[in-house]
This record gives sequence, C-alpha cells and structure tokens, in this order.
Amino acid sequence: MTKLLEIRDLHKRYGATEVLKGVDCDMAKGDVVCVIGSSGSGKTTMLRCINMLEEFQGGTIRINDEEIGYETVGGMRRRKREREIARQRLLTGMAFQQFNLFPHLTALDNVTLGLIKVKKLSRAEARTIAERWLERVGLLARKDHYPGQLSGGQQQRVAIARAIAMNPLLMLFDEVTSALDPELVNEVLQVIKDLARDGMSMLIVTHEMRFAYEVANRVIFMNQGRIGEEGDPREMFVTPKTERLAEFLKTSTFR
Amino acid sequence: MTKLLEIRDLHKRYGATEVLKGVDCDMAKGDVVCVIGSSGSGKTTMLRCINMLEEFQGGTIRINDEEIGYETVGGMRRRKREREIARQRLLTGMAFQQFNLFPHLTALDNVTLGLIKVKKLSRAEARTIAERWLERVGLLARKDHYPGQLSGGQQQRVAIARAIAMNPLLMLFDEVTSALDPELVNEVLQVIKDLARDGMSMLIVTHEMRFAYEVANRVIFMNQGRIGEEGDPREMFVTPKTERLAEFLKTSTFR
Amino acid sequence: QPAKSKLDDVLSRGRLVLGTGSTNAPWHFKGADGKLQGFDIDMGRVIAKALFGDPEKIEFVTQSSDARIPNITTGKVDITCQFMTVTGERAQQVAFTIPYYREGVGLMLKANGSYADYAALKAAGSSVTISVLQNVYAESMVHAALPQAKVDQYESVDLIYQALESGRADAAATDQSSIAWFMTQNPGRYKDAGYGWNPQSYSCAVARGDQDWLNFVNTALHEAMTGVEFDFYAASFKKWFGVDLAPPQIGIPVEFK
Amino acid sequence: MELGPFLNELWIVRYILLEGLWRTVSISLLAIVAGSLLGVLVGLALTYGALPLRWLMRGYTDFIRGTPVLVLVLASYYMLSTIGLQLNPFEAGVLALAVFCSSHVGEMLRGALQAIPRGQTEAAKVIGLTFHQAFIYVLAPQAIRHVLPTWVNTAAEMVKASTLLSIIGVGELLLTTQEIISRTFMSLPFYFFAGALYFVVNYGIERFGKYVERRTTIPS
Amino acid sequence: MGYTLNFDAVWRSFDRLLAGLGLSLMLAIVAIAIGCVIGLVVAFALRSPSGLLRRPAGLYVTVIRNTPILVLVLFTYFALPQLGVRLDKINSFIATLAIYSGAYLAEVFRAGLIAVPPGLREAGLAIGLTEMQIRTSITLPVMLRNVLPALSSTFISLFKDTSLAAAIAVPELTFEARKINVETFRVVETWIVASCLYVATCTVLAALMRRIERRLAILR
Ligand SMILES: Nc1ncnc2c1ncn2[C@@H]1O[C@H](COP(=O)(O)OP(=O)(O)OP(=O)(O)O)[C@@H](O)[C@H]1O
Ligand SMILES: Nc1ncnc2c1ncn2[C@@H]1O[C@H](COP(=O)(O)OP(=O)(O)OP(=O)(O)O)[C@@H](O)[C@H]1O
Ligand SMILES: [Mg+2]
Ligand SMILES: [Mg+2]
Repeated sequence: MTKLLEIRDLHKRYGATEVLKGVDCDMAKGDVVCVIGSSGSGKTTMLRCINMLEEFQGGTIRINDEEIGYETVGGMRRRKREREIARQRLLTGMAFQQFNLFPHLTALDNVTLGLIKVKKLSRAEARTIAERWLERVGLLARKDHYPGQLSGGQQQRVAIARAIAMNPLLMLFDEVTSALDPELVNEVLQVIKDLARDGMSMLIVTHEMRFAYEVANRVIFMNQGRIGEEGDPREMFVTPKTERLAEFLKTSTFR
Repeated sequence: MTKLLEIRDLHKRYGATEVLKGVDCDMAKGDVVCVIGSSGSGKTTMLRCINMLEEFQGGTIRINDEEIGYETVGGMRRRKREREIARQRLLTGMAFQQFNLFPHLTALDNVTLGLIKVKKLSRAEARTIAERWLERVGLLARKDHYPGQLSGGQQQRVAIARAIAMNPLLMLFDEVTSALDPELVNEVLQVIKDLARDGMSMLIVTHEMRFAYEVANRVIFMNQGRIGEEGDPREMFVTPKTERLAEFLKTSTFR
Repeated sequence: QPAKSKLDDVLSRGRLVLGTGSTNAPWHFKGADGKLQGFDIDMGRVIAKALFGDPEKIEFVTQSSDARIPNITTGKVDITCQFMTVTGERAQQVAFTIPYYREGVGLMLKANGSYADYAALKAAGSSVTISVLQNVYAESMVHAALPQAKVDQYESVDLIYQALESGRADAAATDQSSIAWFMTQNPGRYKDAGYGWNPQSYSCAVARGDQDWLNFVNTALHEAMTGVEFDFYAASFKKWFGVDLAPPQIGIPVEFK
Repeated sequence: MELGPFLNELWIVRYILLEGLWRTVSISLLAIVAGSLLGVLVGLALTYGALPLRWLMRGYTDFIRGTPVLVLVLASYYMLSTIGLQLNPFEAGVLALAVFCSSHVGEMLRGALQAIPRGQTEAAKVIGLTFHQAFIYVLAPQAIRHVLPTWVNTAAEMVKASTLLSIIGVGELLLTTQEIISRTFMSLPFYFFAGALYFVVNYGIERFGKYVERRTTIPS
Repeated sequence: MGYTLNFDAVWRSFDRLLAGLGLSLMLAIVAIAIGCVIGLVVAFALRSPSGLLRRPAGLYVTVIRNTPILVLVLFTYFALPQLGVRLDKINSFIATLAIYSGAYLAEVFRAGLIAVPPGLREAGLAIGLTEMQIRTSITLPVMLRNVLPALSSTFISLFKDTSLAAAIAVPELTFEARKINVETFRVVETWIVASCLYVATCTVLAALMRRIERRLAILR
C-alpha cells in the first residue's frame, strides 16, 4: 500500500533558530492523525511546510509519492516553480485558526472562487459543488451571508467547506477551534468527526484532548521541534511513555 | 452580618429586548461566586450593571448597603452624578475578557495610572503597591514590558493586578480566560485561585466548569436573563435540579 | 455738522495707506533692494507729498489685482493706484480720480520668430496663438486686432512672456508700456509688432461718497501733470516709459484747449 | 536658460527670498499649531458632543473642507472686517488656514478616537478615571499615534495653502518669487528654485513626522 | 462698512462659471482615473519585497508629494516642451494632475494594503490561487473597501487642485471666476458663487462615495 503522506527528516529554520529538528511522519489513506504539544513546539510550522506556506531547509515531504515543493536537479536541491507548487497545494486542503475567509465574498462565493479560478469549472458546476459542501457543514441556508454576518463557528465551517470543496487528498487543520467561543467549538468538531467517518484523511493540530481521544486513530506529540511520542490515543493518554507527555497531559486536563 | 452585594429584581433592556428579567443575588464578604450559563443568557450584562458600565431600568444594586448608580429623589429614580458613579466604581474591580490593557503604557504604568490619578498617591507609593501586585501575579520581572510584548496570559494577569491594586471590595471577572490560548489559561486561573485563598470576594463569569467546581463556594446558573438555579457546585454539578442546567452541563463536558 | 472726510483721517494719521501691486513692471514692482517702485508708486508719492510735504510718508498695502476694489470698499486702504483701467462698471463701485496715463494694447514678438510683424500675424489667421492677461473681455480685445487668432489667458504678466518665450504663444498682447519696459530689460530678443489698439485710461481709485478726499487727490494729480509738480511727473514718466514729455503750455490752462 | 545671470540674480535677492521662506514657514507653523488645537476641540465635539453640537460640527467640517482655501482666505480678510474685526492680511490668512486645518484635524481625530476599542474607555472607567482623565491619559496618547501619518499630510497641505495668502498681499515665498520674476522676468528658474525650497520644507515635515512616529510607536 | 452685495455681474457670466465647473470636473475625472491606475501599481511596488521596485516607487512618491503642484504644472507646460515633450494645455494639466494624484493615491492604497490580513493571501495560496489571482480577486477588492473613506477626501482635495490649471490658461472654474473678478471686481460675490459650486460638487462627490461605501461595505 502506497503512503499518502511521507515526511522524512524535516528541518526548518527561522534565521538561526531551528524550529523543526528532523521530523518523520507517515500517513496512509483514511488515517486521522492528531498533533498535540505545547505552544511553540512546531505543530503549526509542520502543517505549513506540508502546504508549502513555509520554505524548509532540509528533508522531504511526499504526498502520494510526489515530492512537495523541492526537486533535486544535478545534485542541487531547489524550489519548484510557483505554478507547480500551486498545483501541489491542491493535494492538500488547509483550515486555519483564524478562518481567513474572504470578507468581501459571500459564503458561497468563498467556496466557488477556487473552483472557478483554479479548477476552471463553470459557474454552475462550481455552485453545485459548493452548495453540496455548504449543506454538509449545515450552512446552506446561510450561503448568501458575508463572513461578517456569520458567527465564528459558522465561519470556520465555511472555511472547511472551502478547503474540502477543492477535493484534496489530505485535509490539514490547524487549531481550528481555538479562536472560537466555547459554545461554538462543538459544531466545528462535529463537522470534522463527520468527515472522519466518511474516510477523509486528516492531519489535525488541536488542543482538544477529548476530541483527539475520540477521533484520532493516531496521535503525535510534538516536543521542541521533534516528535516526542506517537501512538494510539487510547494507550498514549492513559499510559504516556515519556515524562514530557505525562506533564503536558497533566496541565491540559483543566479543560 | 451586612451583605457585601445585594441585587434586587434587576431589569435591563436594550431597546425593546429585555436582557435581564429580574435578577436577585446576594454575596457576603469572602464569597467566591461563579456565574455560568449559555451564551447570551445575560452574565456579562449583569456584571456590567454592577460596575455601572451599563444603565439598567429597574431594580437596585447595593454594595456594602450603598445604592449603586441610581438614587430616588422625590419619588423619581435618577442616575447619580458622574463623579459619584466614578467613586462607586472603585468599590468593585473588573477584569475583562479582552484584557483592555492600555497599549501605550508599560505593565507597571498600567497599574499605577489609577493609583496616581484617582487615588492621588505619590508616584513612589503607587509604584510600591503596583510592584507588590505585579509580584503577586508573577510578573514583576516584566514590569517594564508593554502589553504588546506580553503573552495573552501575562496581559490578563497584569489586567487583574491593575484592578486589584485599586483595593476593591469585590472583584468582577468576565470570562477572563476565554480569549486565551489553552496553554495560558492555567496561569490566570491559578492567580484567581490564590486570590480566593486570601479571602478576596469575587464574582466570576466563567466557562471553565472544572475551575468553577474547584474554586466557587456558590454557583449561579443564568438562563435567559433569569437565575435558573444556584447552589453549591458539588451538588449542582452532580445532581442538577432543572432540565436546562442538566442540558447545559452536558454540552459543556467536551472541554 | 458735515461727516468727517478721509482727508482728515489721513492727515491726522500722518501717512497715506496706498494699495498697489508688486508684480507688474514698470507700474509697480520691487527692485533688487526689495523696495516698491514704478509709475504707480510715483503717483502715490505725488499724493503723499501733497498731503505731508514728504513723498515717503506712505504705508504700502500690496494686493493682488483681484483685491483692488474690495480693499477700497472695505476701507483697508485710503486709495489704490494699481494700473487700474477705468470702466463704467467699476465706476459704480469706486470713485475714479482723473486719469494719469493713457494706455493702448500692443503685440510683442520674438525677434527671431516666424512672424515678422502685425501683418504677418493677421495673415496667419487661426494658426497663431496670442497670450494675454486674464480678463473677461480679453478674447474680444485680441479679436479686434486679430479676428481669428487663438487666445490663451494667463494670471500674471510674467507668464504671458513665458508663454511667448517657450513657444506656447506666437505673440504676447499686453499694455504697450509693459511691452516697452520688457524689451528694454531684454534688449535684442523681442520686437514690437508695430500695432496698437484698444485705448484705455488709468486712474487711481478711492471709496465712493467722499467728495472731499476725491477732490484732494484729483488736485494733487492734476498739479503733477500740469502744475508745480510737473517736473517730478515728467522725470518719472521718462524713467519708466523712456519718453520726454513736453512741458505744459504756459499761460493757458490745459482745460482751456 | 543660462545659469550665470540666474545665479547672479539669486545672489542679489538672497535675503529677500529668505524672508519669504521664513514667512511661509511661520504662516504654516502658526496655522498648523492653532489649527491642530482648534481641531482637537472639533474632534472632541464630533465624537463625544451632544447630538445638536455634533450636527453643528459636522456641518462646520463638511462646509470648511469643501470650500476652496482661497475663499476662506478672502472671507476671513474681507468678511470679518465688515463685522468690525480688523485683521491685517497676515493674521487673517493664518486664521483662515487654521480654520481649514482644524476641520481636517477634527475629522482625523474623530476617526482615530472611534478606532480605539471601546474596552479602553471601559477599563479606564473601571479604575475610576473621570472622562477628562481617561481622555488625557488613555485615549489621546493612542489617538495621536493613529493620527500622525495623516496629520503630516495635512501639515504639508498647509504649506501648500500658504501660497494663497499672496492674494491678500502677504509676502510669502510664492509672492516674493513672483515679485522677483516681475523685475527679472526669469520665470522658470525662480519658480523651480521656489519649488525646491518648498520641497525642502515639506520634506522636513515628512521626516519630522516619521521621526515622531518612530519615537511613539507602541512596542510589541 | 457699506459694502452691498450685488450679484448682477456674476449672474451675467454664470454660464461661464458653469462651463468652467464642467471643465474642472472633466479634468479631475480623467486625471484621477489615470492617477488611480498609477497609484495602484506604485502601491503594490511599495509593498514589493524587491528593492528594485520599491526604491524608485518610494522616490516618486516623495518627490511628487513634496513639490508644490504649481511648480509641477509650470514644469510640464513650459519646461517639458524645451526637452521635446509637447502637450497642449489641457493634456499637459491632466498629465500633471494624474502624476500628482498617483503619488497621493499610492500612499492611500498602500495603507489599505497593510490593513489586508496576511492570512487571506495564505488562504488563497492554500486553495491553489496564483499570486496574481490573489492580487486581483482578494487583495484588491478587500483593500478598496478598506480605503474608501480615505479615498473620498483624497478625491475632494484633488478635485480642488484642478484650480491650479488656471495658471496655464485652462478655463476651468477658478480661471473663470478670477476673470470675472478682474473685470467686474465683484470679488466677494464671485467667490461666494464659485465656492458654492465647489462645495456643492464636493458634497455630491462625498455623498456618492458614501453611497459606494455602503454598497460595498463588507457586511458585518
Ligand atoms: N515567522 C517566524 N519567525 C521566527 N520564528 C517563528 C516564526 N513563526 C514561528 N516561529 C517560532 O517557531 C516555533 C514554532 O512555532 P509554531 O507556530 O509551529 O508552534 P505551535 O506548536 O504551532 O504553537 P501554538 O500551539 O502556539 O500554535 C515557535 O518557537 C515560534 O516562536
Ligand atoms: N449593546 C447591546 N445591544 C443589544 N443587545 C445586546 C447588547 N449587548 C448584549 N446584548 C444582548 O444581551 C443578551 C445578553 O448578553 P450578555 O453579553 O450579557 O450574555 P453572556 O451571558 O455574557 O454571553 P456570553 O457567554 O456570550 O458572553 C444577548 O442576547 C445579547 O445579544
Ligand atoms: Mg500553532
Ligand atoms: Mg459574556
């Protein structure tokens, strides 16, 4: 079985400080992997590297056996061309902590924009797809609302619909609930759970331990730019092997 | 024993919609009361009325037997004078969800401003008091940082120090952790717990059920502008009497 | 008791407040020393001398040409001497003194330009552009001499000349006195097209309704042109216009002619 | 355009030009300072005033901002004298510019004050500051940082507008230049030279604004 | 002081004032439209990571904004022909005002660009848009909504700057007004009428902009 995602020895520096110090990670199709870890441990950075929103200095990322972002020509590693990277970004979909909906477009237009401009679908086709996804996230009735007229939870659900409508192989979620009021968290988590049930492959950075426990078939604990521990949440959360994870879990139980 | 806080039949309208529909509440000195309830139930509004940040249309609020905000002259209820209200606001201290630190002042100056301008202390006296409180919240080392240079949790702790330094009889906390990244929540809750241990009277709006459970000697459940249920958290959380509270507690367990 | 005249005000004040411009040679402009000079200024001196026996007792108020009449009607100045053309419409707003100069419009060409003289300009019809000072009647004024010429109107005299110099205009039309002055300042570069038209009189102006004051100024000017101060007037005329005036005829008053 | 005669003339009129420059600078400075002070009052009225006052000020700013500065200058010189207020051209001109400046500053300040989160006012109230104190210690310092860039633009506009005082005979830099030109007839070189002087003044204001901006940025 | 207003002379020439206003509007519309295009390009250049684009753009803005527009007007009209570039007076003024407004608008647009959250660009990248598509479909429309309020007052200032065209004999509103002044000396009356025309136009312009603002407002 070919791997969906394969990260090998990923290194990432900002100037002099090394943020990712050799990360390895594999995912098969249908996997739901949750990434946990304390602030600044590099979770966001890893996700952003997969989507080529950040450059990285060492290691390789492959999706469906295709190398992402870089190529080696005559022994020299170099960045792929912008157009190629734009195409590769479509292999993954990403949802951000801050939603980042386009404020001047309605919910529907937020979703159709990529379908029309990137996938070159007709307006009608794009609309059909967008409406299907908005329905899935429970927002069909609000499709003509602007982001400013939607609650945080609703905005986040539109953002997820926007990403998924592009039909990615792998969805990346970066703390999609942490900018939300507590009441609104569940509606977004429920959407993600539904996607998991449908077999969508997902890599999810989250602070919601209970959610990770329920939805993930594997959990990765990031610690200071490395993978500290990984495994089945049912084991990891109950009997952490490392001191660091045990400590991290202790401070997290408050919520 | 005279009551610290006495709210009787508090009514508050925004235009035509009634947000508080007759709230009664008593607190004695040293009480730590947590207010829970779903979004829009009027928790924030109640706190803001106590501090006269909102006008209210009916009922009375008394602190240490002194009527807050309004007086009745010749049978007519009318707002007290601004200067008088400013003085009464000092009976309570308030910490907000959004911290509201003054961005152009250092942590120290945020705390000393009120001491110097309102309490008319000398610069040196104000400084001593401010440093004592910054130390209490663990931020003495950061006293010369500007809010923009502090993490959310640190900002919130400065905001609490700023309020408490004014030596209020009653501290009001309005969801002081809900704008914080999950990691930073604990440091703020710890500060509040310490204050509780010292006997500070506090009225705390919160979504952190576990925290409410641990720190409150009484919990008030607000429901649609009324007090739905109140009592000891150890009883209320385990055997809620009303359907509404049972439901509310169910959706809150995710975190 | 009769209303007090401006004349009394000025006398008791001890100096004349004179409105004039500062940007139009040879009428009123500043010398290299920054002091106002020119023919208008000399007329002011004539009046000051008549008032105080001292031509220097003047406080100048420099004003743009738009401000000439408002400054009189709002009492900011006692009198304005600023190459002011006498017209009926203006005479309804201010009282004009007797004229102290009679002017016509002339055309100035570049010495080595493509048009030799007035006849050549006229023959070229609509292909010539004339630069002229801003004025409602500027167009009809130019068309009286050159019926088909295009007319460009500028805010100040120097810009008229600049338009000619930079080739934006083929000829500049303005007061003959100004042209003459400009040509003496820039010898050999320009020439007069040899045609003059559109006569007009220049007078000083005072507020209406003060006959005493008007009489006084008139008397001063009159005696400068025909009487005791003629030498001063003639010297000034020679200085700014380069023309020697014949002395007034002895024995018979000019009014008698 | 020969340089020699121009430089020669420039040398002759150096003091006269300097005087014009000085007058331009002092007109602008006075107008900016007075206008800004007045503008603060306008801005306060626009933001916190009672409704009738707010409407009045809205009318004031809209009317003044829409009127050509030239008209303000003429009005302040002539109209005020008809109601008995005799100002000399310099005073009248500075007054007109200050009024113009105040309408812009007022608007800017309103925008800046409204952009400050409401929580700031509330936090100030909660620690017992009166409105007056809250404005001085909390709102104004934040508003100033917000206003600074546009304020610099307005200051530059005041320098530009100071040229209009030549209409009522104030010998500022432009009129001085025109006077020199009317004697020497060297239009372009002197206009460009004046342009360069104006550039220096405006550039100075711009640098000053940037400097203050840097000095007052809130560290983050 | 006995000054009685008499508008007869102004009414007699009212049609000329109207024609002048028409020309002013034409100049402003064409010049500002070109200026917007220049401003956009320069604003993006100012935000570019490449100094090769940023530095010349910065120089352009600094030089143009700090030079009095009168000097720019005279320069394009009188000096450029001597360098071989010859435009007629209307085109010459439009070119000047366009370049001038380009510099101002560039700054306005730049401020608007800063206020576009960087997350929007990343969201665009994440759904596979190219940088150019992000610019046209996201950054630009969001930025325009940000700057609309500031744009309105910039447009008004620029509209009023059309009065400088009088200096090179373009018969716009100020030109016509001064012409009437010089002949009839009904200065106060003429300027009252002319400034009413200016104020009315600016008010209409401001109302129009507010309407667009409301229409385009990102609903919240
Ligand atoms: N643009 C940047 N320049 C320099 N350092 C950066 C930058 N972005 C992130 N970092 C640093 O990289 C480290 C990893 O950041 P990252 O955002 O990946 O952490 P995280 O695990 O997602 O944390 P959080 O839970 O707070 O989101 C942090 O120490 C952060 O300070
Ligand atoms: N300024 C206002 N104008 C009109 N309605 C308001 C205003 N502020 C609050 N409300 C309404 O009053 C009700 C109570 O609001 P309040 O903020 O007190 O709720 P809350 O219990 O604090 O909720 P949350 O948990 O979301 O903070 C809500 O329905 C809200 O929509
Ligand atoms: Mg992160
Ligand atoms: Mg609330």
